[in-house]
Amino acid sequence: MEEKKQLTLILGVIGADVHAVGNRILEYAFTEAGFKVVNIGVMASQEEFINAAVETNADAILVSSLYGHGEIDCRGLREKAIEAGIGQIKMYVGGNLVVGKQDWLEVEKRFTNMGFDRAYPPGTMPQEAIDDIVRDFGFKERC
Amino acid sequence: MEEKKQLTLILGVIGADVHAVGNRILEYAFTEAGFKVVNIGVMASQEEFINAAVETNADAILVSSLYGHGEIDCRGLREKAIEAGIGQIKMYVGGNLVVGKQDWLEVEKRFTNMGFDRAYPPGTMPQEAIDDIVRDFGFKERC
Amino acid sequence: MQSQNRKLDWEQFLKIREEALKSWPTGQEVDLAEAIAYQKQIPASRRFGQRLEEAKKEGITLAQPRAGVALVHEHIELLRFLVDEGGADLLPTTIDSYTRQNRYNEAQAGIEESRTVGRSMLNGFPAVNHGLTACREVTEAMKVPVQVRHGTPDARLLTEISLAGGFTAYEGGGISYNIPYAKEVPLERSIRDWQYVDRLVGYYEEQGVSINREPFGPLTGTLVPPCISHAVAIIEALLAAEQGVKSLTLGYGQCGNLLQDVAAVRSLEELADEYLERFGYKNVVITTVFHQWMGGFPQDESKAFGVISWGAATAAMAKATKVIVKTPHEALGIPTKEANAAGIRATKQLLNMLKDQPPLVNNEIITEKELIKIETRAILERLLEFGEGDIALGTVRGFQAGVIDVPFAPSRFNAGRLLPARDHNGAVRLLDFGNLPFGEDIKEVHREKIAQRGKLEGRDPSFQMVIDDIYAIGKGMLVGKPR
Amino acid sequence: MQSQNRKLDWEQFLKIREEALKSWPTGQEVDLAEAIAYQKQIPASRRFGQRLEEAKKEGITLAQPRAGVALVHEHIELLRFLVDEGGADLLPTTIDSYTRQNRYNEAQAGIEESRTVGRSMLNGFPAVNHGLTACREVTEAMKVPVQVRHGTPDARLLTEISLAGGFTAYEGGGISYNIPYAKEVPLERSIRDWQYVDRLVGYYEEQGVSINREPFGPLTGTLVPPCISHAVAIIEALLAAEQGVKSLTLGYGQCGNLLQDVAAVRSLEELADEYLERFGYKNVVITTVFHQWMGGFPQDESKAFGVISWGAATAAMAKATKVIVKTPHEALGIPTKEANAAGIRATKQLLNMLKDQPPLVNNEIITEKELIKIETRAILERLLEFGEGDIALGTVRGFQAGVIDVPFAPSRFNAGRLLPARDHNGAVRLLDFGNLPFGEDIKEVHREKIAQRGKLEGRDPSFQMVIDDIYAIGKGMLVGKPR
Ligand code: B12
Ligand code: B12
Repeated sequence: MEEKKQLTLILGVIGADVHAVGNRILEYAFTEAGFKVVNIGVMASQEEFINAAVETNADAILVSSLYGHGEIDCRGLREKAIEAGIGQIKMYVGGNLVVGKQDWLEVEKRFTNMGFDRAYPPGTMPQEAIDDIVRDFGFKERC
Repeated sequence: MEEKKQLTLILGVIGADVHAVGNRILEYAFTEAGFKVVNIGVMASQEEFINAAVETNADAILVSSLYGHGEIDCRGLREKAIEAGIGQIKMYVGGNLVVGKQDWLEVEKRFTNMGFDRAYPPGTMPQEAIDDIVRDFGFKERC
Repeated sequence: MQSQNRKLDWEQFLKIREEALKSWPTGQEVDLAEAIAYQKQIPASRRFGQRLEEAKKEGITLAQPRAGVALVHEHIELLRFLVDEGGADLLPTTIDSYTRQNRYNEAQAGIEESRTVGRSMLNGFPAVNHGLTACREVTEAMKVPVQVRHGTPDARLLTEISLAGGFTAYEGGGISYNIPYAKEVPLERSIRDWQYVDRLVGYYEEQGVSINREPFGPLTGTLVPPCISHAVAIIEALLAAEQGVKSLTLGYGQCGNLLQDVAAVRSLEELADEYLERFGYKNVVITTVFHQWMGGFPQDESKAFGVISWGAATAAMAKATKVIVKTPHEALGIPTKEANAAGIRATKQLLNMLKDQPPLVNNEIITEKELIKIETRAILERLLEFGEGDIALGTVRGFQAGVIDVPFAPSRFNAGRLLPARDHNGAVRLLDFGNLPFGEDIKEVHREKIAQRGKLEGRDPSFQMVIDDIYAIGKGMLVGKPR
Repeated sequence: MQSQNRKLDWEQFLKIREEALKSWPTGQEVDLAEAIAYQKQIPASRRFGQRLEEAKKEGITLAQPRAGVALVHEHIELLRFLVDEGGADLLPTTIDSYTRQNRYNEAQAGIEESRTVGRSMLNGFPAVNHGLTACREVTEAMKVPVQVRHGTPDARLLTEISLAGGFTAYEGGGISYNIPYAKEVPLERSIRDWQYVDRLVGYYEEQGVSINREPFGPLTGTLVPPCISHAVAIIEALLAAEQGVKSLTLGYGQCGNLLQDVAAVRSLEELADEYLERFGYKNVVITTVFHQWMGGFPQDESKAFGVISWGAATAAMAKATKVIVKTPHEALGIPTKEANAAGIRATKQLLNMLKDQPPLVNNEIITEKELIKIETRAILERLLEFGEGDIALGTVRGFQAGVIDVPFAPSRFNAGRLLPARDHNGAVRLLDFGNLPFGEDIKEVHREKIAQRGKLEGRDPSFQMVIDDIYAIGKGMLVGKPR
């Protein structure tokens, strides 16, 4: 990414969720991949995500939800972004997004309908999202 | 059974089947329950079953098949009994009757259609068959 | 206010109580005298501590699942299923994450949405919102003892409702339900709030009602070295005993190396006896709980059954008093009741096949036990120094200084400087000791073992090794191999 | 003709061969020189013995399923699936029961009926009927080594076709594929027919093509004490070595008690080395195979996963070279390919999690190993006496006299006087010794241990205890409890 603009990503775990391990690995992996990572950590509210994005003029928000309340916690995030004037920001979400083992295509639809650009099923490896982001921002090859 | 006629049962494992453990337990359990047991052992042919029944004037034939070829091996046994003039003899069959895990009701139907009076699914305990036989021969209580 | 390991004054307790019960309307339903009278008529067969003590005497291991859903009748149906179809010996009621954070409004929304959509939108049972009568409905419907399991830094109201609601065991502690479960809660506060919980349990105990208490052993569940979780367990045991708790179950989360795990369970019980004795707490019955692997699971259900079975086998070989059971859905989401029962059945098959076999002993286990004891004592003694003899104070100061430190914990009040990694045999060791008060001899043991692994793998130990270890079991290994 | 452990004369071999190849038309397809040339171009990655030797050096345990269906393409698909979806390290081709009894006409009917109804009506792959080209199609389609597994007293034709068909390993033996698998076949005959098999393998070996040979360890799979299966394994090792076999894998079926099972695997290898050395057989490579529990399984799949995992864990702790994997369908019927792959995945999860852990050692294992060795030697020495120094002759005479005796075997040529039962720890002991040539000291060990169990259960040891033990694992226990 040296020669292109370095992308700024907001990373955090939403709601009352304290699962910290994946968050720590994501921070490490995205940083290693050359992104600027602003990690707001676990138990982050929607407001914290939006504020961090506005303050750092971020390119994308990466939401994690592991504990099952993702559906309740994520609803309205896109609307908040619009209110804050960053309605066009890319939003990605991943983890164990819903309660229980559910059909992934259904779950994915629920989250894209909520305004997420991409949703990732349980156990997604960081590399996959890194490749997608690079592609979504129009870079031809990995940085 | 002391006061009633002691029933004679032919016991054996049909075909090229060598599973001997269940056969040994069945012999023990039916003998303990008061039946006269004629055990022709493993690898018994249809002819051996019929001959033993004719020779001992038996009341019932109990066929085991564990190894999966039961469907092929048991076909025609009722017909052989009819030919031998013991067409009315009760016939029971049990074990792992078919290849693989199949729907039991279907399998049961296949074997009753072949002329068996009762068929038993994998893992049947001897007591269950003992109770059935006692009932089938019109005894009120267990011997 | 400075932390202190001192029995809460009763008047002060009552003052706090008044305030705590006000935090949600259902708090008003609790009448302590009535609650104790109610608990007294619960038959022995439903008393958690009693069942554990019997198991300890018999030398067997009991199986307990985790489970909780949003609505009362569904929850009862779930628990019944786990006994009838799973053969669970002990039952849980797992509390949802909003309740754990005292966000009762959100829990209420979750209950209502669950009613509307017809599936549980909460990851547990919101006991506070449902209130005392519903809790009694749950516990009375069961023929085996039921425990509340959660992860709540401030559990005062939940405890009041749970105990009045007929639960006979209660999980948690001021450290173990804070550091892994919260971000912004100061230790002074959670320790104080849990002293309240323990004081309440102690009060029940004084009135002749024994409630079992269980500090949460596995902490973050991810490569936690035994000495860390043991230190926390023993601190919480001392804090609980001071408030009058008499029935204590100390826990440990499986690391995966058999010898280390067996040594950990054995040393935990011995260390607890040692410290309780030293501080003069008498008649406290210690039992142990072994948690099947608490870190990332394989998504494939057959592989998950393998991990579950290995946990069950280790628990049995260590002769832990109970084992907490995972399910084949672990990596994906809250299990269906069928998946939950399946995990219990696999576990019980192992427990039953191993219960007649003698506990495992050999020299490596003895050596490992000694190592764990030395490490744990080093931490505890330094904390006692820091606290000028008071373990509560020492704990607060010790966490500040990183003298005790939990890997991967979300809490701001945890130093977070440790880096654990597996050695060549798969035992969890330390790659970075942070500020742990270990002597050079102990550090050398860790370094040497991790170096041996590094040599085998042809790489220098680094954070990448830690990451590989975090993923390892989920990817079907124990020691994370370089990619 | 009297049995004799002497290398078959080549002329005589060729005479028998001519006759054997005539017993079914496909026999005519086999040209020995062509077959050896064909085997020579098989790459190392598909040579069974080589893979085993590597595993032994690495100290890891490989996983191998059982599998076979009636039709060629379905069989290939099945085996591929077990590698791709199960992660099998080694493959089998399990032969159907008609072929095992040389009933090729019935096998043919089974093939045809399978084509008609669209599901396998045979419990295995009828290799003889399909013939050489089909076998090559199967082995060439795989990227891992494939072994023929069966249970055939007279396997001469099957062996010719299998080896020419590209299989690089072959299970069975004159005792282990007779006594548990037949009723009326005299031992003299099956030993002679297996000397033919071993001679053929020895000939391939002389021509530079190494074929792995594996006596069938578990025998009847039901409470077989280690000394019995060890004695058979070592006899068959000696018989095979005499004919020129150089790659031998000796087997043992899990009994369920960890210490006994680990001791059994270790003592088996040591005893084999001891006897091969004593009789002057050089350069024979011994590896071991551990069979997951071979007796009655629980019907419930979760419980079956528990049993499978315990077998995998024991194999890994014993460091057996390979483990034969059961499936969650075991109690019900031949598994689907999905169920078969599931069993392998659970197994591999355990093998991988345990492969870095050191082999289990402790005093009880050493004591148990010594006991097994004394017992096995007692049997073997008496057989050598009976045979005037010739183990083949001694075996025939010894079986007649019940000096060696396999529990629950269907064969008329087996005395069938042993009664095995578990002791209080779940290890398999003897309740009735039949004519086993054990000293009083050894007998006392067994009696004392079973008596201890009797006391715990408040009953006298009897056949009912044996029955309870036969059902036990299927009903979720190890030691059968009184009802
Ligand atoms: C360790 C663990 C814990 C620890 C967490 C310690 C800590 N503070 O971190 C403890 C024991 C404290 C814990 C507590 C709870 N847990 Co928990 N926990 C786990 C477990 C076993 C592993 C999680 C983990 O660390 N994995 C390893 C990391 C590396 O993987 P990861 O977290 O999945 O993250 C990776 C990917 O998902 C992806 N990813 C994640 N986010 C995003 C976002 C984007 C944009 C992208 C691209 C990728 C991505 O990349 C990450 C790195 O590879 C999982 C089950 C599992 N996975 O096996 C359950 C699990 C997540 N927990 C669960 C639950 C319910 C809870 C509890 C409510 C307790 C309970 N009811 O049992 C509490 C919740 C507390 C709270 N308020 O949050 C459930 C969630 C259920 C659901 N969604 O339906 C799970 C799935 C277990 C289960 N099947 O029931 N837990
Ligand atoms: C031990 C065993 C063996 C031993 C047998 C030793 C011996 N000579 O006895 C060995 C290792 C030699 C063996 C060989 C084979 N076996 Co086997 N074996 C088993 C196993 C594991 C246990 C059987 C047993 O002893 N059970 C304990 C006794 C007490 O129970 P039981 O036999 O089921 O009998 C009871 C009941 O079924 C009932 N019952 C039986 N008959 C009858 C009849 C009546 C009228 C009634 C009322 C009740 C009744 O009462 C009995 C007493 O309680 C079973 C699987 C299982 N059950 O877990 C497979 C199994 C029976 N074997 C099987 C197969 C296929 C074979 C082989 C072909 C090898 C292979 N392909 O893997 C060969 C066949 C050889 C031959 N020609 O017969 C399959 C059959 C598959 C199917 N039907 O689809 C099974 C089910 C395993 C599987 N899932 O693949 N086997």
